[in-house]
Amino acid sequence: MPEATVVEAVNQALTLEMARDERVVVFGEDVGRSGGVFRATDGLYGKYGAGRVIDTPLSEGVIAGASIGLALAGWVPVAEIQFLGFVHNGFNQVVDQLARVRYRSAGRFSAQVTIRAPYGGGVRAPELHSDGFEAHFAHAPGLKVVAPSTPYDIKGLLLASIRDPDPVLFLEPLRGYRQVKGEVPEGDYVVEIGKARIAREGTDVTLIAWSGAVQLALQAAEDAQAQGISVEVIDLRTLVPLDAATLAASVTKTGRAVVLQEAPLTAGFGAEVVATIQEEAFFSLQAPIRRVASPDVPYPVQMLEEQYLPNPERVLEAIIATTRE
Amino acid sequence: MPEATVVEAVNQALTLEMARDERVVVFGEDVGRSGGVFRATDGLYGKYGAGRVIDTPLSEGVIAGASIGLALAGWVPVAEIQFLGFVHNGFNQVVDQLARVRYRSAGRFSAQVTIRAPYGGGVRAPELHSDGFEAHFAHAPGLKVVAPSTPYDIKGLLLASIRDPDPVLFLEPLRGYRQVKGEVPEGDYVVEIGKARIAREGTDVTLIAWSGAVQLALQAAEDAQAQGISVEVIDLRTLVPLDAATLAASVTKTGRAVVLQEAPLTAGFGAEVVATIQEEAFFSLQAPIRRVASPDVPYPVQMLEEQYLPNPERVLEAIIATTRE
Amino acid sequence: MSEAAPAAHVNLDGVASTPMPPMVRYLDEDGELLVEDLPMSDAMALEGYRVMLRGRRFDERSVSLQRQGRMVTLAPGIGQEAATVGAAMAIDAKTDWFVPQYRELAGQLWHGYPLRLAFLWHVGHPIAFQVPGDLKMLPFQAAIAGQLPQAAGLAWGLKLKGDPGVVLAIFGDGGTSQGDFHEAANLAGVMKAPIIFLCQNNGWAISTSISQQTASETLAQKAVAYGFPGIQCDGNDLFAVYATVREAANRARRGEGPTLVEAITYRLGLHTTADDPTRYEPTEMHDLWVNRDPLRRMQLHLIARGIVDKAALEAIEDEVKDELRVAWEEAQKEPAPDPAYYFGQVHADHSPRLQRQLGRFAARDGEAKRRA
Amino acid sequence: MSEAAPAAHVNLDGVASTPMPPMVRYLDEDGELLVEDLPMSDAMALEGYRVMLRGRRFDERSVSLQRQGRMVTLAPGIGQEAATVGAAMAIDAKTDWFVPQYRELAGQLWHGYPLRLAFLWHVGHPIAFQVPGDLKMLPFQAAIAGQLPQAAGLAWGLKLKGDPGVVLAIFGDGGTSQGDFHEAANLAGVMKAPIIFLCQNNGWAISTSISQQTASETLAQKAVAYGFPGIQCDGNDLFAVYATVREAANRARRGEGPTLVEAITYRLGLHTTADDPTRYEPTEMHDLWVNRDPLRRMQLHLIARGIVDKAALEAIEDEVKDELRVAWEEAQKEPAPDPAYYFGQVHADHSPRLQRQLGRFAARDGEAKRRA
Ligand SMILES: Cc1ncc(C[n+]2csc(CCOP(=O)(O)OP(=O)(O)O)c2C)c(N)n1
Ligand SMILES: Cc1ncc(C[n+]2csc(CCOP(=O)(O)OP(=O)(O)O)c2C)c(N)n1
Ligand SMILES: [Mg+2]
Ligand SMILES: [Mg+2]
Repeated sequence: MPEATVVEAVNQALTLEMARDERVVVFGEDVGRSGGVFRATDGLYGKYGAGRVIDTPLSEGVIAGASIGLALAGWVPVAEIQFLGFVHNGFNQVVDQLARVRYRSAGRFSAQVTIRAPYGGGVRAPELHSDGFEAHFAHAPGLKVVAPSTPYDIKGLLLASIRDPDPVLFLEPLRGYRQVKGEVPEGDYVVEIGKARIAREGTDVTLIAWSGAVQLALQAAEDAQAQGISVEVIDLRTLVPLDAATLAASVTKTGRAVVLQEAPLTAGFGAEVVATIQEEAFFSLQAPIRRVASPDVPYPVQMLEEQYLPNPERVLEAIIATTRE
Repeated sequence: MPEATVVEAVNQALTLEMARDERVVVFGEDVGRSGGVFRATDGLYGKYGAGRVIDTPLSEGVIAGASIGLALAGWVPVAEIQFLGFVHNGFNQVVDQLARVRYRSAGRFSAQVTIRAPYGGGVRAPELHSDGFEAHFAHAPGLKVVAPSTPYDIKGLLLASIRDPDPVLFLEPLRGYRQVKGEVPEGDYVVEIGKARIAREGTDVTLIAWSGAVQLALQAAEDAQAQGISVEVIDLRTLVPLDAATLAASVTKTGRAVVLQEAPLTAGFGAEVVATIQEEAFFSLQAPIRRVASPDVPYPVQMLEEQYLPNPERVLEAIIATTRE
Repeated sequence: MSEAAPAAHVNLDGVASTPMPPMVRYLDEDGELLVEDLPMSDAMALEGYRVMLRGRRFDERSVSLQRQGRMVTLAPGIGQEAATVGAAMAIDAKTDWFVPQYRELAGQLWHGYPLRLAFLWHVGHPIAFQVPGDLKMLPFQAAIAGQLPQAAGLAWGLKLKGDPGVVLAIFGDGGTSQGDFHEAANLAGVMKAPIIFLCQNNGWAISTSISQQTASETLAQKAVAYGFPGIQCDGNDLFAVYATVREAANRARRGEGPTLVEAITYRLGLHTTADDPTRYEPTEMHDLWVNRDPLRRMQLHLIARGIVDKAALEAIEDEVKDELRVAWEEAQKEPAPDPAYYFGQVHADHSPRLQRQLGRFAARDGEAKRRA
Repeated sequence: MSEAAPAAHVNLDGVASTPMPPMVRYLDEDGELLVEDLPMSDAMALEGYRVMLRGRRFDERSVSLQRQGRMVTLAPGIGQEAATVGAAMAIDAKTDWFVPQYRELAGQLWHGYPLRLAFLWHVGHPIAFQVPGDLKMLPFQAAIAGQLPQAAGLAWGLKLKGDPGVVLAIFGDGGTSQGDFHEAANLAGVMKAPIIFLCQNNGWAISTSISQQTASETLAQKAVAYGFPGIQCDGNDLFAVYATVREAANRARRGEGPTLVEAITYRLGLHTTADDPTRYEPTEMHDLWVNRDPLRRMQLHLIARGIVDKAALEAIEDEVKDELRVAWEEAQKEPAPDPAYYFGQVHADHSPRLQRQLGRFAARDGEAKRRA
C-alpha cells in the first residue's frame, strides 16, 4: 500500500470526494489558489475550479455560519478553519447554530457539514495556534467530534465525516501533519465514526489518547514495555460519540487506565473519558484512573512548549504509578 | 438577619461595591436606566449615574473585550451578559483574550474583571437562554468560574469576585433568581472563592451540585432521607478552582458519590468532578460515581423543559442505585 | 493604490456620513398618497392589509393568553406589521426564502407559515420550529443576528446552484451591533449573494435606544462598508416597504448582489411580555408613533381610496377573529410533544449513549410516523 | 424618523459607495514633495527614517536567522515601515497607547519597545510579551482583530477617567472582516472613545486579496457604518501617515471620537516565514510595489532635500547594524524562560491544583525577583 502523511491523507480524501460527489464545496481562508497554509487543499482549485474551492473573507464565524446555508441550498460544505483556536471567533455559530440545525427545526432541516481544523501543539506555532480546545466542542450536542491520528484513519474518517448527514468537527493533528506517515489505500474507503482503535495491545494498563498525542502514547507504551509493563493503547479516533464499549472492554481486562490529553487538565476531554470508564468498568478498576495533561495555563509561546506539553517521561511515570497502586 | 432573593443579593453586592470602590463600573445590555432585564442592576443608574452604569450596544464580544481595556485604564469592570448562552458570541474575547491578560503579558498587565451572567433552566425562557454552558468556561485557563446557589453566597462571592485581581465568570442561577430566598447580612462580607460548602451533612452518599441544581439536590436528599439514606450535599459554589479537598473528605466518609449537573452529560463539568473525586478518593469509593445530567441534546423549548432537566426522581434513583452497588 | 489623488492634506470634514437616497415613502401618516403610482394592485393591498391585521390580532390575542398564564414569554410585533408583510409580499414564496429573527410573524404568515403553528410557538411547542412542508423559511431565531451568516450562506449557495431564489433575512436595529451581522454582510457582498438584509429599526433593543446602539446616522448607510446599497424606507408604510424590497429582490435576481433595507418602524408593544417599557420609553415618543400605526394608516388609505368601506373592514375583522379562534382551537388539540421524538432529532443516527438516554422516554406510538 | 423626505420612489443608484476625501499624500514614489508644507521637522524626518531602517534591517536579519533555524515562524513588516513608524510618531509615547497586531514592529520601536525584546519575540521567549517598564503598549496579538475590543475599551476607559491618552490600534485589511473589528468600532463610535483605528491595507491577508476580502471600494469608508470619519493615506509615505494619524489623534484628544485610517501599503516580504507568495502573488504586482518602497522613497527625499548625503545614509546603516548586533547579542544572553515563573503568571494566586502542577517545575532562583 502506498504511504502518505496526515496532510496528504486529508488531501486525498478531499480530492476523491470532490470527484465522487459534485455537491462537495471546499472553502475557508486561503484554501483556493494557495492550497491552504498547510497545503491540505493543494490542487483542488486547479481541479475543481473557483466555483467549488473558494477563498473566504477572514472570518471564522461566517465560515461556520455560511456552511449551514450552503447545506440548506443543497451543497455538502467542507470548511477549513486555519487553526482550531480561531473557531472561538465563531463559537456561537458552531455550537448554537450549526450543531442545532436538525434539532431546532425538529428534523425539517439538517446540515451535512464538515469543519476541518488542524490543532494541537508541538510544532512551534505562534500563540493561540496550538491550543487543544477539543473539549469545548465535545460539549456541544448535535456536533460530532472526530480526532484521528494516523493517515489511514484520517482519510477514512474524513470521508465518513463528509458523508455523515450531520455536522462533524474534524480535527487534524498539526504535529503529525507532515511527520506521521502511514499506509493509505488509494481508493475510496470509510472508517466508521464512533469507533476507537486498539493502537497497541497490552494487558497491564490501558492508555487512552487521541489525535497528536497517540504517537506519544505509543512511545510511552514502548518505554513501559522496557520496564516490563504491558500497555494497551487506545486511539479514540472519535471523541463524540465516545466509544465506551471499547474503553470498558480494555479496562475490564487491564484494571488500570491512564488518560493522556494535550490540553490543560481541568475540564478537558480526558475528564469525560475518566468519568465514562469508571461508570462502565468501575469494579474492574484496581487503581484510580490517572490523567496526564498540560497544566492549567494557556498554551505558551514556543520556548516553553516542551515543558508545557505532556512528554513520554510523564506518561511513563503515570503508567508506573498506576501499576503500583 | 434580613432575607433576600438571589437577584436582590446580586443587587446588594453591586450597590455596596460601587459605593466602596469608585473604580467599579457596571455595564452591559440594558443595565442602565432599565436596571437590567432581571433588575439585577436596579437603582444603580440612579445612584451612580450614567458614567458608571452604562448601557452598551448589543454585542457580547465587545462587552467582554472592552472590559479588558477598561481594566487596563484603571477601572474595575463588572459586565453583565444578559444570558450566559450569548457569551458564545464573544467566546474568543473571554477565553483567548480576557482570561489571558496576565499570562500573555507575563504579569505586566492584569484584568480585574467580573462577568456576571444568569444561566440555567427551569424558568421557561426561550431557546438558547437556558443552556448550561459552564463547562466551556471551566476549560479556559486564567478564568475563575463561580456558581453559587444561595443569596448569602451570591452576595459574598460576588464581592469576592469583583475584588479578585483576575477575571471571574460569575454565574447566577436563573431559577433561583426570584424564588430562592435566604438570609443575607446587610453589610460587607466576602465568601472565599474556591471553597465548596456542605449544604447538608450526611453519611451514606455524597451528592454534588452547583448553582440552580443545589435546590434540586437538597430536595432529593430529603427524599432519600425518607428512604433511610443519609445524603451529604455539597454545593460547589466555585467550579474553577475546584475544591478537591472538600470533595475528597466527604467521599472518604461516604464512599459513594452522585454528581448532579443540569447541562447535557457529555463533557460537562460533572465529568471533571468525577475525575477529581476518583483521583483523590479512589480507595474509599465503593461504587462508581454516578452522573445525573440532561441528555446529550440541546436545551429544548419550553414544553419539553421538564422532561429534559434532571428531576428529584432521577436524582433519587441514582442515589438509591449507588447504595445498592 | 488609487492613482486619482496626487497630493492632499488631511481633510476629515463630513466623512463620518454619506449621502443617502431619500427615504422611500408612499403614504403619509394618515394614509394619504404622496406619490402617484402605486406599487401594487388594490386587491393585493387589501390582501396585505388582511395579513397585517391577522398578525396584529394574533399578537394581541397571544399577549392576553400570556397574561392568563397560558403562553410563554413572547415578543409581539405590534406596530411593525407593514414592515414584515410588505417585505414578504415583495418576494416569491415559491422560490424565495424567508429567514426570520423572532418579531416577523405577520410577514411569515404571508409567506405561508400557519397561524396554528404560531400559537404553538407561543405555548413552547417544538413543532412550531419544524417549518412545515417545503415552506422556504428557517425557524425562529433567538440569538440576535445569529441567522444572518446562514442566510448569507444560503443565498450564496443558491447562486452557486443557479437557483433563482433570493433570501429575505430580517433582524433588528440591535442586530446591527453583532459581529454576525458584519461578517454575514461582508461575505454576501464579496459573493454578490442574492440576499436582502432587512433591518427593522424599531427604535429599541429592549431598553437600549438607537443612539446608544450606534453612532451611525442611519442603519442603511452601514451597507457602504460592504460595497452594496443601503436604503431607508418608511417601515410603517406597506407600499414603501414593498417597493423597496421588491427593487432589492430584483437586483438580487439580476445578479447584482445584496441590499440593506432599513425599515423605519416602531415597536408599539412590549419588547416581550416580560418587559416594562415604562422604565425607559418616553411617553411622547410612544404617542408620536401611535399616530403612525401602520394598520390605521392602511385602513385610512383603503377607505379614502374607496377600496373598502367601514363595513368591509368590520367583515375582515370578523374573518380574522374567526381564523384565530379556529387556529387556537386546533393548536390546543396538538398533543404534548413526545420527548423521545423531539430529543431524538439531534442527530440522524443515535449513538449507544444517546439511545440509552432517550430510552428514559418511552417513544409514543405513532409520533415519529405522524411527524415524519 | 427623518422628516426630510416626504415622498420618494426607490432609488438605489450609487449608494453602495460614498464620496471620500482624497487620499493623503506628501511624497511621490521617488520622494519628490507633492505639497509645500511638511508636517514635521527635518530632524524628525531623519529620526523617522532611522527607525524605519531599524525595522527593515531587523526583519531582514530575523528572516535570515529563521532560515538558519534559529528563530520561530515570524511575520516581517518589510515594506510597511512608513505606515507603522509614521503612525507611532504621531502619538505621544508618554500619554498614548500603542496596540499592535503582529506586523508593526518598526512602529513599536519608535514607541519605545526595545530591539532586544524584539529578537526574543522571534526566538519564542515569553519575556517579549512582558511589555517593559511602564511602556504604554499591549503585547503582540496573534488573533486577527482580537486586540480591537480591548483597545476600544481602553480608549473608553481613558476617556471616563479624564486621562489625556489616546489609543492607536493597528490591524490589517483581513482584520476588517472580523466581527471583533465591527463591534469594537461600533462601541468606540457610540462612546466617542479617543482611538485611532489604523488599518494597514497591505493588499493581502496571507493569499487572500483585498477584493476577496470585501466588496467595499475602500476600507476607510467602513467608518461610515460607525458614524466617525475614515480616510485613506499613502501608507508608504511617512509624512502622509504621520499627518493623517496626527489629525486623528488631535480629534481624539479634542473629544471628537474615533477615526479610521486606511494606510495603503504593501507587504513586500512574506506573510510569514512559512509562506510562499509565489503561489498567489502576481510578479508585476510585486515589482510595482518594489518601486514604491517607503525606505527608498524616504532616502531619495532626504537626499534630494539635502538633509543627508550618501555618506550620512551609510553611517546610519552602520549604526543600525551595530544596534542590531548588540541587541541580538544581548537577546542571546537572556536565560531560557523559567516555566515555574511564566506558567505561574496565569493568576495572581495559585490554587492547590495549580500549585501542584507547577511543582513539577522547580522554580529557578531569582527568576521571580528578576522579573518582578
Ligand atoms: C446574541 C444575543 N444577545 C442578547 C440577547 C438578549 N436579547 C433578546 S432581544 C434583545 C434586543 C434585540 O433588539 P433588536 O435587535 O433591535 O430587535 P427587537 O427586539 O427590537 O425586534 C436582546 C438584547 C439575545 N437574544 N441574543
Ligand atoms: C482570528 C484569526 N483567524 C485566522 C488567523 C490565521 N491568520 C494569521 S495571519 C492571517 C491573515 C491576516 O491578514 P491581515 O489582517 O491583512 O494582516 P497581514 O498579515 O496582512 O498583516 C490569518 C488568516 C488568525 N491569526 N486569527
Ligand atoms: Mg429593535
Ligand atoms: Mg493584510
